[in-house]
Amino acid sequence: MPTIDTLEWAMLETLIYGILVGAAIFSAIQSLRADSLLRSAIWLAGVSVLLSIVFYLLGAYQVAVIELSVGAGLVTVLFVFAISVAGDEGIGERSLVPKPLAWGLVIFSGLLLIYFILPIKAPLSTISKTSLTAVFWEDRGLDLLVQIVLIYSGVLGLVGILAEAKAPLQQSMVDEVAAERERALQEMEQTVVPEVDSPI
Amino acid sequence: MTLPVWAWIIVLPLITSPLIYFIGHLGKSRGVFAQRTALLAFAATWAAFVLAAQDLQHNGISKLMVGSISLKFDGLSLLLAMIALVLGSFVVIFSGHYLADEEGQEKYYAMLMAMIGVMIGLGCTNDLFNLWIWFEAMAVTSYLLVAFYKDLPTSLEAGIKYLVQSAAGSTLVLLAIGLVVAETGALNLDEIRQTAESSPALMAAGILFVIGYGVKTALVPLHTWLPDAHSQAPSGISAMLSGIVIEAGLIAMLRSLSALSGVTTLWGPLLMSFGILNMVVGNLMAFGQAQVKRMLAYSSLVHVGYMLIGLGIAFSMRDVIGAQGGFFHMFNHGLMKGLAFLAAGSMLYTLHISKGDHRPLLFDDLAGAAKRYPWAALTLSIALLSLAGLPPLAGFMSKWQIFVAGVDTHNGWIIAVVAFAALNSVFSLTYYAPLVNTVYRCEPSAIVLSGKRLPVVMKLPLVLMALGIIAIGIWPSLMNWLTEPAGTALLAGLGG
Amino acid sequence: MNISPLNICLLGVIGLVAAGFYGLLTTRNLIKVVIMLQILVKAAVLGLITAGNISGQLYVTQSMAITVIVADTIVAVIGMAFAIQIRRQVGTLDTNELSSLRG
Amino acid sequence: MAAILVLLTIGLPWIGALLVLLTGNERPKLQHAVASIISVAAGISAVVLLWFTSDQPVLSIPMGSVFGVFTFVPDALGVLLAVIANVVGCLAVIFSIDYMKGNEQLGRYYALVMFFIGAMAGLGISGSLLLMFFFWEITAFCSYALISFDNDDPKAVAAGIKALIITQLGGIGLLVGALIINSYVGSYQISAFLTKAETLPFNVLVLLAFGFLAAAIAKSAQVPLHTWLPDAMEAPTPVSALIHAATMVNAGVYLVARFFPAFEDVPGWTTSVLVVGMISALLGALMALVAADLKRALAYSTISQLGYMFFAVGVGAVFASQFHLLSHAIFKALLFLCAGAVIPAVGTRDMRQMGGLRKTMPFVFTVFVIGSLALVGLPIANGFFSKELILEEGLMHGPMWAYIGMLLGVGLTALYVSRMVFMVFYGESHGEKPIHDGLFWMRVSLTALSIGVFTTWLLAGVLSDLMAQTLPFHGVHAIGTFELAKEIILAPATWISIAVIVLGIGIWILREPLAGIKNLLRPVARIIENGLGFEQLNQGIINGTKNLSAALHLTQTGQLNWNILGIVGMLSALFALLFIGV
Repeated sequence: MPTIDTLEWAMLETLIYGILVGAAIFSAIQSLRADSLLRSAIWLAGVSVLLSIVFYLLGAYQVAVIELSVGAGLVTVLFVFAISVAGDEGIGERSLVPKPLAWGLVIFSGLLLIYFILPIKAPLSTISKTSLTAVFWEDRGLDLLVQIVLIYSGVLGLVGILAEAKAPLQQSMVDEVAAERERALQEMEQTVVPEVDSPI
Repeated sequence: MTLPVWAWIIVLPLITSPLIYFIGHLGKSRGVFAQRTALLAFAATWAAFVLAAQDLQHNGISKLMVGSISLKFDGLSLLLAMIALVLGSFVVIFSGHYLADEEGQEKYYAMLMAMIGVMIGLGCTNDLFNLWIWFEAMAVTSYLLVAFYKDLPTSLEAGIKYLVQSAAGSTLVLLAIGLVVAETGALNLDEIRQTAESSPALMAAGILFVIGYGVKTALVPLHTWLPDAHSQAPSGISAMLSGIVIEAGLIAMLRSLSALSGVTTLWGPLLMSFGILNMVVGNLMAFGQAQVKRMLAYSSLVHVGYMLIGLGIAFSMRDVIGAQGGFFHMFNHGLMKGLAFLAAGSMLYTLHISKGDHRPLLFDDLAGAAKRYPWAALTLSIALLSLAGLPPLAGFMSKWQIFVAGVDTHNGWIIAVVAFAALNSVFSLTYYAPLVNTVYRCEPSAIVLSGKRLPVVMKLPLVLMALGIIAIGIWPSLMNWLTEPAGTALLAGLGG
Repeated sequence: MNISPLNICLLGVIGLVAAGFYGLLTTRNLIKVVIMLQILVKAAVLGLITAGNISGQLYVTQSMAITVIVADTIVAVIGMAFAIQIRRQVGTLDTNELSSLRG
Repeated sequence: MAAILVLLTIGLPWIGALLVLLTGNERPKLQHAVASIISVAAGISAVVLLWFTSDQPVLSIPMGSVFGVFTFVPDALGVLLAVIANVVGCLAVIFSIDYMKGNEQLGRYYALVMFFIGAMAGLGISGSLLLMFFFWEITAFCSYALISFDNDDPKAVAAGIKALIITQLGGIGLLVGALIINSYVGSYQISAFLTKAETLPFNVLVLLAFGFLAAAIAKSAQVPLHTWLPDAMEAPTPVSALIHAATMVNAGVYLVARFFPAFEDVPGWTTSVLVVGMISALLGALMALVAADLKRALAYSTISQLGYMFFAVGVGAVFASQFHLLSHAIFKALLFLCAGAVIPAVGTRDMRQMGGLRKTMPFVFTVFVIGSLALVGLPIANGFFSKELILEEGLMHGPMWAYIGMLLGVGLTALYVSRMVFMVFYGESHGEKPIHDGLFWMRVSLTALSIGVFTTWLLAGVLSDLMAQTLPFHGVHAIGTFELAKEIILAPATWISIAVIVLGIGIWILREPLAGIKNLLRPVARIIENGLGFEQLNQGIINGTKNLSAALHLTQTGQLNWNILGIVGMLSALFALLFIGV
């Protein structure tokens, strides 16, 4: 059996990375092109999944897990929830910024960024010996503390923004929902009525 | 673990914030309870601040290692803490009446307190990534405050714009941090400065820092969220945003850039160019505004411009006077703009909000306001004239110090920039002065005549801040204890 | 150019940032704007992990990445809360109709 | 003692301002009393300061870091300015007791006037450039606030802001100059600069010289930055008398005189000062000749007279310029206050609506003629001596063409003053009968100033003596009053100019036969009346700025996507710059 020598392995590795990263970018593009918000959110989850594989390959196992659970899981659930509350109105209209301009600027700055950042120095192999747990909980414990403050204020903000709305504006929502239900009922009637008349 | 005394300035607001929230939930009058608790918390924080300031003066910069993250309390931290506490205290006193009829006051005070703690923390950190997380926490605390009137479409609109732009900016900062880590492997700012060598990637990182933090600092053309957020937020928060939040962004930017100071000599000129752009655009946008708070918001751009010129000089020339001038102006701007927003807010309160009306305050609404509200009118005028840089008010002295630094370089270009800045200062009179004239008309407008009485508690912060502005204007060295350490701290950060 | 995995990851960062910003520039739906912000964040996380691999500080950058993921999830949640509240109060998610503050 | 006097001279009016404000508009009588008593006290302290002149700082307050030391140097040049400010100031305040009676915002009025008086005194006495700029700006602010005192009148508001902006624009010259001096000399002290001026690099000195000149031109309303002064006549008349005739506008002359020793040798500088002065003297006189509004005519006349002072500095006659400054302050304040008595009495500012007031307002007529005598330069009014001194110095030290120009100005002055006196006081009455002939407090200050017109020239000797003693750099020679008077009376220049004056008055008397020439000059008059095109230039700049601002407002679309474009756009712009630069 032919053994895979190191060079070929390196090429294969590069190929795998290329496919994964390419797929992630593709997924991101699909996410922005998707007509429905739900699909867009699912493509975003796709980006997360692909990236978490990349993280795993890069040796960041814990981040891979968290990205998979938080990025692909929790955030997607939240998005689905938000979309179900806010409604999946497809805004397929013309973009406000002319698309060629947006394209041009994004490509232009992307290329310049590539010029400045790539190629990078050869990777170092000196990975510090302590464990992630030590780094995360002890070395960078302060980040964690600030993060708690951030979560606290985020929750407070969420509660603050979504606190029960005042009557008049909510009424419109209620009306809207009622009208929606009315319309659905009518549709149902229209479809159901012929069945009653059926010979069976 | 025993905390140094300065750490309490960070810890106290952060631990009292949930306390305020819970105490605010007790009893019926949530707002009053929350406000009183916040005032107590401020008193405690002030005590810690005084001790910390004395400690800094006698024992010099003190450092604290939390794990591998280093914190230090230097002049810059002191400056940021001072502005945050001064403005915060006045805003809390002011907001008692202003928000009396609103729901969710306990959240307001709790968030305000948390924001102050977070900002002070931001000033103390000496770690690149830790800086970002403080910065992000500051943003998160401010979102609710900006969109406090969560039932008003305009307020929500301002809030979402602010959120999206801030978040986009903060990811750019993350990219920059990634680049710095990739190149230097360090996160400690001093370490980065020692190891950073000039490389394209680090230059790109610097630019990403400027753009990323620049969104919060309202560099033109990243400023577009600012006029909306500043004009739609409750006036106390407008004062905070303009007086300290954008400055906190600036300090974050300076800290990060100073770590990269060895990479290129470009940062100084870059900051100065942004300064010029900010002055021109801010002035032209403020000119012709009909809404008072929107005009004041645009004028913040102009004043960030002055600071950037002073700090840019400090960056390019390793000049301590420029840094001091920039920070002096930062402090004065906090006072002046805070006063302007609070004074305008007090008028907004009596003329509109106390009647349950959330219309914006227009120039014309204030016609003849001096007759019924002499103190609000006088303090508003003082704030405006100080912003325009007229002596004997604080704004003149800090601009002067920046100009001194500029001319001291003996560099023709920088002297031209100074002259141009002075020209902009003159131009700014074209929108400040008419407001002063309007306020002092003899015939009050119908709105002014139907306005409510202005509570004494609301006048108090106005008068105190106005006195501060005059005192600094007449005795500019009054603030040296604050600006000198800040200037030296920046230069130390530059490795000079 | 040396096509190593890490360089590909960097290209991926830039590609994702470009896609995210292109989305922010062109989409008019607020929830989609928040989705685009998430793409930007993912790019940043990838950037951090790559940087950790480059500099040999993988644990530190992993720790940072976890913080970033959590922090920006909070931001996304608040963004969604804004979107929901705007849908309730204004009745639309279209950025074009949310432009009453101008000039 | 001197230090206390300095503090009193500046501080008393400021304390008075605060007291008047605190008194409140509900008690107008007390406000009048407080204002006048304190301003009189300040006037006395300024006069007493004359005995304590010194070329050394009497009061130094270190301000730390970059603000240097705030010093007060009561030398003759400065004290003269302070005395004029406080004395004319207290007379203007006394005049206001009647003039401002019944005004609702008395507190603001008196507070601003007294704040101004203190600042003007401070401007003269300060020995530090920063301090000087500090006071310089305060005077500009007070001038603005008082011009637009009647904020309900959009014309007044516009005039106030215009005055503020034009003087501030000029002020940039002084600001940058002060900064440069500090940076090269290492101190803000004026004396330090005058000592070391020669050691400064040449181009820096040139920059300074012309920067200061720009500031002086704007402040003293010299051509081409004069357009704010006629508009400033929207101010209450005592304010016009105090700020826009007697004191603040002199600050420009004071500035060029103060720094004359430093810039004397900068090529072209003295000539520029001289030319600015001459052009302003001539154009001011021409414009005064065609103005229909009494106060505007007086304002143009101020521009013209300030032109004489500039001319004097330009030919190196610092003493003559200051002497004329003193005379002009007295007689122009007198004329303005007369106008302040006439205008409310007849209810109009238009001279065409006046006439025949000689009989109905005999007292005001008398004092107005006294002021006119001085303005025209007839003996033995103070204006005669000071103006003749300037002309004599001009003949001796200046170029011939400039002298002839100034002489022409003298003739024009005679002409427009005759026209003014005639239109207001002689001929047929065109309007309502005046309701009074100067109220009591008005008469008090008018009388005091009239006495001043005949007596202040006696101070020439003292003044020259003090200046010689306390101005080490200016090279002023002490000369006795009567010696000076004799010299002036015997000088040929005097006789030439008296002839020209007579000629000017003669032209006015013979205006009917000369009507043809008048018609010929009509188009010229129209151009002059429109402010010689400077007004259009101002408007053009304002409109351009407005359009630019309106265009920029469009960029704030309020749409999130465009906002993001700002971020991406700046990102690519900066990267592109870096790409090109590196």
